[in-house]
This record gives sequence, C-alpha cells and structure tokens, in this order.
Amino acid sequence: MFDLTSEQLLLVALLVPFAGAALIPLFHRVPNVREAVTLVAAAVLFLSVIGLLQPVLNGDRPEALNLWIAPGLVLAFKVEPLGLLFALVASGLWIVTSIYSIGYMRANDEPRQTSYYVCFAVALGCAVAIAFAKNLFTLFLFYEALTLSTYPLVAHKGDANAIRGGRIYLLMLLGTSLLFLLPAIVITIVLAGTGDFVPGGILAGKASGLVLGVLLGLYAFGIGKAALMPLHFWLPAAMVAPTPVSALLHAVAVVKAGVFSILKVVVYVFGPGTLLGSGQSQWLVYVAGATIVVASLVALRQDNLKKLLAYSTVSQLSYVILAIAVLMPISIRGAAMHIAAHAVSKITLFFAAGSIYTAAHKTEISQMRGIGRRMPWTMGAFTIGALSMIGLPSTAGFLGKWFMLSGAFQGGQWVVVVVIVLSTVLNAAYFLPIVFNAFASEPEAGDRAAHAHGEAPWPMVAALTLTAAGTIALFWFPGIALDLSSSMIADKP
Amino acid sequence: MRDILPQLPALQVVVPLVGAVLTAFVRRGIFAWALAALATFLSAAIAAGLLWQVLATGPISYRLGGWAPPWGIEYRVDVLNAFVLLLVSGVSTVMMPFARRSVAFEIEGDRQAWFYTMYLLCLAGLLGIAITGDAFNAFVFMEVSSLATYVLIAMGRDRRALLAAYQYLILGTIGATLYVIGVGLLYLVTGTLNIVDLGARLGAASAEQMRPILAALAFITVGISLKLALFPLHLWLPNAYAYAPSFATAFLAATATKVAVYLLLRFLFPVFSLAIGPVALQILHMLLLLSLAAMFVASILAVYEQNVKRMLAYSSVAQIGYITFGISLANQYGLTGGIVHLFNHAVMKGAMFLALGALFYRVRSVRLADLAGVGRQMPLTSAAFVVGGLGLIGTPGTAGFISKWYLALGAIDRGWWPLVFLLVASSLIAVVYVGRFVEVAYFRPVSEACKDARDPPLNMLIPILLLGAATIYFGIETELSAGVASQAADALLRGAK
Amino acid sequence: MKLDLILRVGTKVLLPLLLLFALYVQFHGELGPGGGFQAGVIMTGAVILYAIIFGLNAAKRIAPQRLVEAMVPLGVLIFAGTGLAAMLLGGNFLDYSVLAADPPHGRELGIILVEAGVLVTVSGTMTAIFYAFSERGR
Amino acid sequence: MALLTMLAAVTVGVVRMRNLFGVVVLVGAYSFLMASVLVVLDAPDVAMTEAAVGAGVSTVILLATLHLTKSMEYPHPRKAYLPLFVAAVTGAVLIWGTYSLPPFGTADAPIHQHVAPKYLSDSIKETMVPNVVTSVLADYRGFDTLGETTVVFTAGIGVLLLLKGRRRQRREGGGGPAE
Amino acid sequence: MPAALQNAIDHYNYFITIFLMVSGLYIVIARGNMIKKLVGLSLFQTSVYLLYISPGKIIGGTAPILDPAFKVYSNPLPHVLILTAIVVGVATLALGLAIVARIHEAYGTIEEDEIFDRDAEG
Repeated sequence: MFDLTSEQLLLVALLVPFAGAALIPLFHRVPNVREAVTLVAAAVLFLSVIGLLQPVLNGDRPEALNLWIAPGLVLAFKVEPLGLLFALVASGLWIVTSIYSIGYMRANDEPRQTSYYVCFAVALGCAVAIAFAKNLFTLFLFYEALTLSTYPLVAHKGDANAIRGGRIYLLMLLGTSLLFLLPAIVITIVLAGTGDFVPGGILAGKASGLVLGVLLGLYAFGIGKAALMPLHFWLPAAMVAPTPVSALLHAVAVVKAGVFSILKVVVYVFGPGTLLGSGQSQWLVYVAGATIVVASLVALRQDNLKKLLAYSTVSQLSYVILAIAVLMPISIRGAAMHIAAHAVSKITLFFAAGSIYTAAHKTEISQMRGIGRRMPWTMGAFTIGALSMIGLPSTAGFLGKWFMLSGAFQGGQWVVVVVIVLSTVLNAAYFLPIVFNAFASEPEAGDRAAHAHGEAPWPMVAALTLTAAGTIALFWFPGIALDLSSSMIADKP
Repeated sequence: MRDILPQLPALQVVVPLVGAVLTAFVRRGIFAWALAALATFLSAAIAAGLLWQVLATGPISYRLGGWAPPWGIEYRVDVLNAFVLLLVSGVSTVMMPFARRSVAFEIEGDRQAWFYTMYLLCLAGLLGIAITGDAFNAFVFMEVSSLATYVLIAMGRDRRALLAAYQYLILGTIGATLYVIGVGLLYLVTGTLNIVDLGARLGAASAEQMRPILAALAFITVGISLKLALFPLHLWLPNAYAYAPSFATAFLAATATKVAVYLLLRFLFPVFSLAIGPVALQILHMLLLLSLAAMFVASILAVYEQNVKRMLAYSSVAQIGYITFGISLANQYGLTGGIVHLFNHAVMKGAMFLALGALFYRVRSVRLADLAGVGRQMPLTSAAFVVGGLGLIGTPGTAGFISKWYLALGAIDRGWWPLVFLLVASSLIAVVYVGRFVEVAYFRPVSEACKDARDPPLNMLIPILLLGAATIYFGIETELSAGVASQAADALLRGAK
Repeated sequence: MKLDLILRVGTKVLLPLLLLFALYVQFHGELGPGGGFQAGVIMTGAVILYAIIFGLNAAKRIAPQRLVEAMVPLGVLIFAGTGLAAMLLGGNFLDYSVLAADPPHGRELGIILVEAGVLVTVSGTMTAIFYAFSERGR
Repeated sequence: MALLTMLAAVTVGVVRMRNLFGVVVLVGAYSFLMASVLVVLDAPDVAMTEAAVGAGVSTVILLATLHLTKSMEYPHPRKAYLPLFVAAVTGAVLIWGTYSLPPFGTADAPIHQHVAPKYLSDSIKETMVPNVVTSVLADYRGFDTLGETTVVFTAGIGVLLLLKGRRRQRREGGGGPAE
Repeated sequence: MPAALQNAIDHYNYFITIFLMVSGLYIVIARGNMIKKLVGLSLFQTSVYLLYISPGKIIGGTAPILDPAFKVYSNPLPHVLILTAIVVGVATLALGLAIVARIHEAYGTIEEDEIFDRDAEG
C-alpha cells in the first residue's frame, strides 16, 4: 500500500474509519467478523498514516478535498508534522484499544456492542480529520462531530448515572464550543480574511494586542476538550463510560484533540512570535499552572481509581497548555512530545484499571491492596505508566517535561519551573502509594474476591503490555516524535 | 399544443387549483391522493422550470387575462419567489408519498378525499401568494390558503384541534384584514395595486403623503407578522401544529409561515425602503428585538414541553425568529442568512415533523414519556429526527449551520458583535430540547407504548430519510440553497437602493 | 308543523319569481348592477325559503344534495376551464379575447361564461352550507 | 352622513347586547344600513351584494348556528383593558394615517388619476360591457374573481367536511396526536 | 380653527369607518363568546368596505355604469375589490360558525373561558 501517492494515502486515512463504521453494523449478528472489521480498519489507518511519515519529513505537505461551502467556510485537509504526530498516536492506539475492547466488552458482556464499535470508529475518524484539518472550519466541524459521536459512548450504560454523565459531557463540550469557539472562529475569519492554518500565524498585524488576548481566551476556554479549569467537570463526569472508552477519550481522541487544537491554533493561527510580542498570553500560564496543581491536589483525595486517573489527566493536559503558553519553540516542541507521551502512558493506566475491574470487579483503590500478586502483568504495566506520569527518566513522560523545563528557563518563566517541580512531587504522592500497596502489602482478611481471580482475559493483558512497552520505547527511541516536532517548528510561512 | 414555457407562471397556480377541483369530485381517498400527488409533482416541476428560466434570463412578467399591469393582474417571478415556489412545491412533493398512509390512518375514510382537496387548495393559495405581483391578489390567495389551513387543522382527531382551528381563524382573519387595510391605504395614496408600480409611485407619493404610508407599513407588517407567527403574535401556532393531523402539520410547518415571510420581504424591501429608508430602519430594529425575543423565549418554552409536537411547534417559532433576525439585519449576508434559513428550516422541520408523524403512526402517541426507547425500536426514523435536531442546533455540517454562519457574518457586517454570541447562545437551548428527546429515545428502557413499534413502511420512510439526508447535504453543498438565496438577497437590496 | 295555506301558495307563486329575478340579475349584470355572485345568493334564498316552508326534505327534492355538492367544484371548473381554453387557443390564462372571432366579443363571451361559473359555485356552496347546518340540527 | 352615524349607533348596540338573537338581528339591520350607504356612494353592485350576504346569507347561517348552540352570551369575567388598548391604538394609528388624505369626494385624489380612468374609458370598447364593475370584476381583474370563487369553494368543502355525516363522539382529551 | 373643523368634516367618513373598525376589533378580542367574536370579526371586515369605497366616491359622480348621459363616474376599482372582500368575509364567517358548531358538540359550550377550564381538567 506504500505505492500510493501521499494524497491518496491522506484520502485513505480520512475515509477508512468511516468506511469501517459503515461496515460494522452489517455484521451485527457475527461478532467475530464485526471485530475483525474494526481491527482491519485500524490497521489500514495506521499503515496509511505511517506511509505519510516519510514524505512529510521530506517537507511534502499533501492536501485533499478543497470544497467551498460559504464565504469563509472551506472544507479542506492538509498534512503537517504536528497533525501527523497526533494522527500517528491516535491510529496506533486505536489498534491496541480495539484489541483491548474485544476482551473487555466480551468479558463484561456489555449491551449494544455494535453501536459501540460504530461510534468508536466514527470518533477515530473525526480525530484523524481534526489532525489533518487545513483550516479552522474543518477543525471545528470534526471537533463537534467528535463530541457528538463520543456522547453515546459516555452514556453507553444507559442507567440514570450514565445519562447524567452524558448530559454534562454534551452540554459542557457543545456549550463551550458554541459559546466561545465558534465566535472566536467567526471573528478570526472576519479579521484575517481566512481560516487557514499557516505557519507563523494569520493574525500577525491583523488585530490589536487586546483583541489577541480576548481571542486567545475564547479559544483556550472554547476548546473545552482541553479541560482547562474551571471547565474540566465533564472529564470526571465522563468516567461512567466503559473503561476502553475512558481510555480512548482520556488518552487519545477527545482530550488530545482538545490540546492539539489549542496547540495548532497557537502555532498556525496566532503564531507564537505574534502572541509573545503582544504579551497577552501570560494569564494562560497562570491558569494552566493553577489547573495542574489544583487537579493534582484533588487527585490526591480520590479513592475511585478512574476518578483519580481523570484528575491526573486534567493536570497532565494543562502541562501541554502550560508548555504552549510559554511560547518558546523548545517548549512548544515539548507540548507536542507530551501529547504523544501522555497518550501512551495514560492509556496504559486506564487499561490496567479496566482489567482490574474485569478480573476482580474492583474500582476503589482501597480494595486493591496486594492485587499485584494476582495480576503481575497488569500492575507492572500500571507501575510503568505511573512512573511516566511522574516523569521519571527512561519513561516517555520525562521527555515532555524536559523540553518544557528548558523552554521555561529560556523564557525566564520561573513560575512554570516551580509548578512542574511541585506537580511532579504531587504525582508521585498519589501514584506511588497505589503501586506500593499493590505489591508490598497483604490484602486485608475476609477479602474473598482477592483469591478468586487471576489476570484479565489475554487480549486485555496483551494490549496493556504493548502500551507499557510503548511508554518505555518512546523514551529510548523518540526519533520520530522529535523529528516531527522539530520540523513543525522549522516550518516557515 | 403551443410552447408551454411562457405559460408556466399561470400553470404554477392553476395546476394545483384544478387538481383540487377534480379531487372534490372524487370519493375514494386513494384516487384523491393520486391526483394530489400528481398535481403537487407537476407544480414542483413547473417551479423548477421557472427558477431555471429566471436564473437564465432574469425576472419574468406574466399578464393574466392579457392585460398589461397595472390594469390587469401581473404574475412576476424573480429569483426570490422562484426560490420560494420551488421550496414550497418541492418539499410538498417529497412529503406526498408519506401522506397516503398517514392520512389514511388519521382521517376517516369518507373524509380523506376532501382532505386532499383542502391540501391542494392550501398549496395553490400559498403558491398564488408567492408568485403574484399584485397586492390585492395576494390577499385573495392568502384567504384561500388560510381557509384551507383552518379546515386542515380542524381535521385533527383531538377536540382541541377544533379550538386551535378556531383561534387561528380569528387571528388569521384579523391579520389578513389588517393587511387589506394597509394595502387600502397604499392604494389611496398611489391609486395602484401592482407591487412594482406601487414601489415606483410611493417615492413620489411619500413626498406629501408620508403618514398614510407609515400607517400602511405598520398595518401590513403587523398583519403579516400574525400570519408568520412573529414572536408576540405566535399564540395560535403551537396548538395549531400540535393538534393538526401529522401530514398537515409537516406541510404547514414547512411551507405556510415561509410564504408569509416572503410576503413581508416583498413589502419591506422593494416597496417601503424606497419610500422611507430611515423609518423602515426603525421598524427593522423593532423586528430585530422581537426576533431575539422569539429565539430565546420560544426555545425555552420548547424545553419545558412534554408533547414533542408542541415542542417542535415552539422551536418553529424560535426558528422563524432566526429568519426575521436575518431580515432585520437588512444587509447582504443577513438577508442571505434569513432567506437560506427559510429553505433550511423547511427541510429540517419537514424531516422532523414527518419523522414524528411516523412515530405517531406506530406508537400512537407523541408524548415524550411514551417515546422512551423508540430510538432502538425505530432506528431510521429516530435517526432522521435527530439529524433534523442537529440542524436546529446548528451543528457544523448540517444545513442549520450554514444559515447561522451567514446570520453571524451579517451581524458582524453591521458591527453588532454581541449578536453573534446571542445567536449561538440561543442555539444552546436547542441542544437542551433535542437532547431531551435523544436521552428518552435512546437510553430509557422501551416503554409499553412502543414495545412492538417498528420503522414505518417504505413509502413513509423514504420521504423522512430524504429530508434527513437533505439536512446534511445542504450543510455541505450550498450552491442550490445559499447560492440562490444570496442572489435573491442581492436583488432585494438593489431594489431597495 | 302547522302549515298555513296562504304561506304555501304564496311561496309557490313567489318561487318562480325569485328564480326569474336571479336569472335577470345574472344576465343583466353586464348592463346594470348584479352578477353571478348576487344571483347565486338569491337562488339560494329561494331554496332556503322553500325549505323553511315545506321542510328540508321537500327542498332536497327540488335541489338534490348530490347535485348541490357537485355544483360546488363545478363552478370553479367552469371558470378555470374558460381560462385554460383561452390558454389552449394561444392566449394567456383568462385572456378571453381569443375565444371569439374579434376580441371584444370574445371578452363578452368569456365574461358570461365566468359569471356562470361564479353562479354555479356560489349557489351550490350556499345551499350546501345551509343543508349541512340544518341537518346537523336534527 | 346621517346613515353613517346610524351605522355607528347600531354598532354600539351590537357591542352591548348580550342576547345573541338580538345581535344577529342588529347585524342584519347593520347590513341594510351599510347597503344604503353604499348606494349613496355610487356602489350599487356592492350594496346589492352586501344586502344579499349581510342581511341574507350571514343571518341565516348565524341563526342556524344559534339553533345548534346556545343563544345567550355569558357576562364575561375577563378584564377588557388590554383589548381596549389594542383597539384604541389601532384606531389612533388609522386616524393619524388617514387624516392627511384628500377630503371626501374630491375628484383629483390619486386613486382617480392612475388606474381607474382606463377602465372607464375603455370598458365598452374592449369588452362591450357598460357596467364597468362587471368588466373589471370578470375581466381586467378576472383572476381575483377566480380566487374569490375558489374561496367560496374552499369554504363550502370545508363546512361539508366539518358538519356533514354522522356526529363523532370525541373522547375527552381527544384521541389524537395530543395523547 | 375653521380649517381644522373643515378638515374634520372632510374626513368624517374615515372617522366612522375607523369607529366601526375599532369596535369590531374590540368585540373580537374582548368577548369570550365564540359567536359574538365572529360577529365582531365580520363587523371589523365590513368597516374595511367603507375604507375602500368612500374615497372612491366623487361628489357629483354616478355609479360606474357607462351611459352617454353622464360624464363623471365614481371609481369602480374599489367596488370590485370590496365585492371580493365581502365574499371572502362571508366564506370565513360560514367556516368559523361551522367550527363553532363542532366545538359546541365537543365541549358543550361556546364560551372560551369554560372551554379552557374543561381542557385543563380533561
């Protein structure tokens, strides 16, 4: 499939997930074929994205579909390094997540599995489309589509609790995007006369400093998927979803789409230089910093594992935003790196949580004493993920933080340094006890379930082992990510 | 048979009219339906021909009885009303297959034939309003369509349908009479009834006869606003839509108010802005405020509605608010937005009301509680309904987004930035009431009422799906909707200068 | 009901006169005041009078319900038909001038035809409405 | 003018009277007055129609309906301020609007200048019909009359749809979409 | 001010017209009895006849029935329009009354307020 031109590859990458979504319902009755379709779609997508890698690194910028809809509205796609990185992560993890889902959905025989896989495929398709969006409208279009396609996944269980979660999810994400993001886009297009993503930004000289500040605010809060406080509630609320969904939402598709969009807007709409010159972005540093610390503190006090992971996600996302807000080239590279790094490590953690739930039906941390003995693989992977969250060297998490720190020093942002150090301590404070208890301490007496179970079904274990390995690999062989992020910075208008 | 092309304007109205007359002789519902379907389809074809002709060669003037305007009655077709004609007849054509079963289900056998007579008369009336170039002739056909509408509404099974019909009859007649008074005043100062001629002579007349013209403006605006259910004058609409037979509701929601809006445009732009630019602007500001009120108040009322049909009715009032919002901006983008929303809203609401009709056909109820779990029982129907809902919200990729985009651009062109936020804020309320349906239909356990509900037979399903698909299609490909609309807006504004 | 002879006879005498007057109004409409609509109403008046005196069923014997209901659309058909005929003869819709050799006569003819159409529909409708209401009463 | 004033008086009666039979009778009288006014205003055709319709048809239908329903209007509890206000505003706007119109009966008003003269001058030549009202009605604006006939047709079928055939007992609350 | 008075007299026709109009409208909105409302409605419509026709009168003119004997005719156009209007009016009245009759069967009353109450219960 590598003999296709990069334009064709792009089209394949854009269409495959939706084609998969269209095919899956046909095999409603035969689960095996249904899941096979999912896997094949995922594989094809991944390969086609890989295929785009080389051309893009050679400076090729393939485009597809340039459809005029209305003044200022053009539906168009264009591959650039940052988007490719995001697509790479998303498509790669889709394969793993599908494998995992198969185990999870069957083991817990969840209802309405077909619609589950359909929504999943659609969501992935939207994520890829966001990654390759050429202009603001295309980005917005699929940003909303992503929200809508993941809403059924969140409310999947269908009990009152799930419906409530879904309601919050929908209202928060749609609300922010309609109230802030859409106006921001309208204003941008009216001011700049275009919505295209251009290296160096399109607003340079088009808007006064104040307007830039306001716009930045509208974008930062309008892109609610980035879960910047105080607009983060939807994320914990969405924890009612089945774990693979949480894994996809909170590691790959949704939240990453959020920070990715912010990063893309800052780099290709504002232009870091313009923004830095206007000096209107400092407040974002503080908000992001505050989010990191507060979220970590909240995480400290969680007993429900998924809730804890959710809050850790909130803080990790704000790392990315923080890195963006510093506006140093190096820190922006850090942001890009961290998107990838956090993806693999956090998905590992969710997988672990999911397999614990599947095997032992435990959701509370306090119940998990000594579980490491029965589920060595799972907890091993969990440990790696946790270390990566803390940002220890030899795990992916380190890279991102390293770039951020050096960016912070360059920019003389001492606040950032302090925040990063502080949060690292906090991360350690809420992750390490879990790991320690899981392995070191005995399960309390009378916990019969503790002996009843072993590891989770093999597809799940395989999946989380894979991602754990990925977490480490990304540290030792960061080549691709580094190259992409550097060529993103290198791009000149 | 000579070349038919120059006769199209007359046929546009005469075909459904004669169709109606013929159905009045028929006794069996099925034949009447066939006649109605045929007539509707023909008029749609004619409308398409007219639009094509207009786009190719510019406005057409047709002299009824061969008398030159202003002495005879003139049919005048330009881009704007060709667009409206196509909208009305086109949507009706799509709906016709649906009508057969729905009507057979909701109307007693011995009344079906005449029901179609009323439908065709209503259609003929609406087309007559849209195509005529004569102010008084517009009134006559307004009455034809209105009387037919009252009957259509009164045919609803619920006794409250009678009440709704009565109230609409009272308010509608007041509206029509106010309109006649306005036209009368204009006639007294100009001596003509032909709209174009009127516009031309008002300029001179306004010099010494300003006050009658202003009074006329007030009367005509209020009169038509009653017909198009502009916010404080919308009281007749919710009950009328809620208790009318499903097909009637879908048809009226998609067409009737739209034609009224068209008439308002006709008078506001070519006629009045000529005579009285500044004062007209004041009226436009008034209109803007009312539109905003409609957008918010009506949407909120929709949220608290338990009867889905009423919910949609209120949302219609809100959506009409968007249309008048665009009109009140009175600039290229704004008008385009308003006119294109005429079209888009007709498509979206058409889809939703038809879907609702299908739900009623299977579930025998449109109360939210009874529709629990219907999303799994009738997947395609519900899907179409949801797509329409997304359109109402204005999600990108649906027709609704296009309208709102133009409206936003229009507001910015005027320099009224805050309006953009109000625009999106109001659509958030739509998220709530559409969301309520989604939650109930998809995530609640299946209710007793729709235990064994299934998607309706194809001839009902296909129209629903067509309109649903159109909601998406016109969100991506806008040449036919926004393209034509912007031409129409351009023409209106040039007429106004 | 108690039937008063004078009334009955009077009506019998009056009825033809009324109808005659109706026709006069109909066709005199071009010279003096009057026309299809007025004539139609007068005709209906005749029927109503008859019904009041001799009862509804008697009235239905002279003006059968089916006929009356057929007249309702028939008139419109005549009117529109005239228009379409003009169209077929190459004129615009309702352009009567083509109906006869020279325009004025054609127009005169056209006017007579459409007035007839109006008469039919109006008298038919009014009578039908009267029937409908009075039947509902029983 | 006297007639006009009497019209006004009758109207007051209609507003005040509570017995609907009385109202109907008054409306009949009103129509006759209106008809005579119209005659004075040189509109015999209209007068004739108004007499036939207002005093004839409407009265009959009204009585028929009263026969089907109640004939006494209840003293209505509702407050009449809002309606009064609306009506007053309407009137005010109209007075304000019409006050500057040309006075009654002047021949040089715009309506006598523009369209009408052609009818008066050409009617005979073009249609051989001396009654201009008829020629305009049936020919110059014949399409309006077609519309008018259609309206009658619509009303006819409508009434038949509503009243013809057996009475259907409606369930309380109704068996329709409202459920 | 004789001028103003003169003007007032010149517009007497309008004043009466408007008075009829207003009282008709008032009945429609204020009254709760459905038949009374319809009567008001037809008054409201009838008043429009005067609005159209009275300005059409030319003092010293005659009815527009052409005859060599006369020179000045009143304006025929308003007459035509009003003929149409009358027909429309009676058609509406008939339909309205038919609906009222049915309402009476369904509710047993034609007083709006009572009907609202019964729907509130039912």
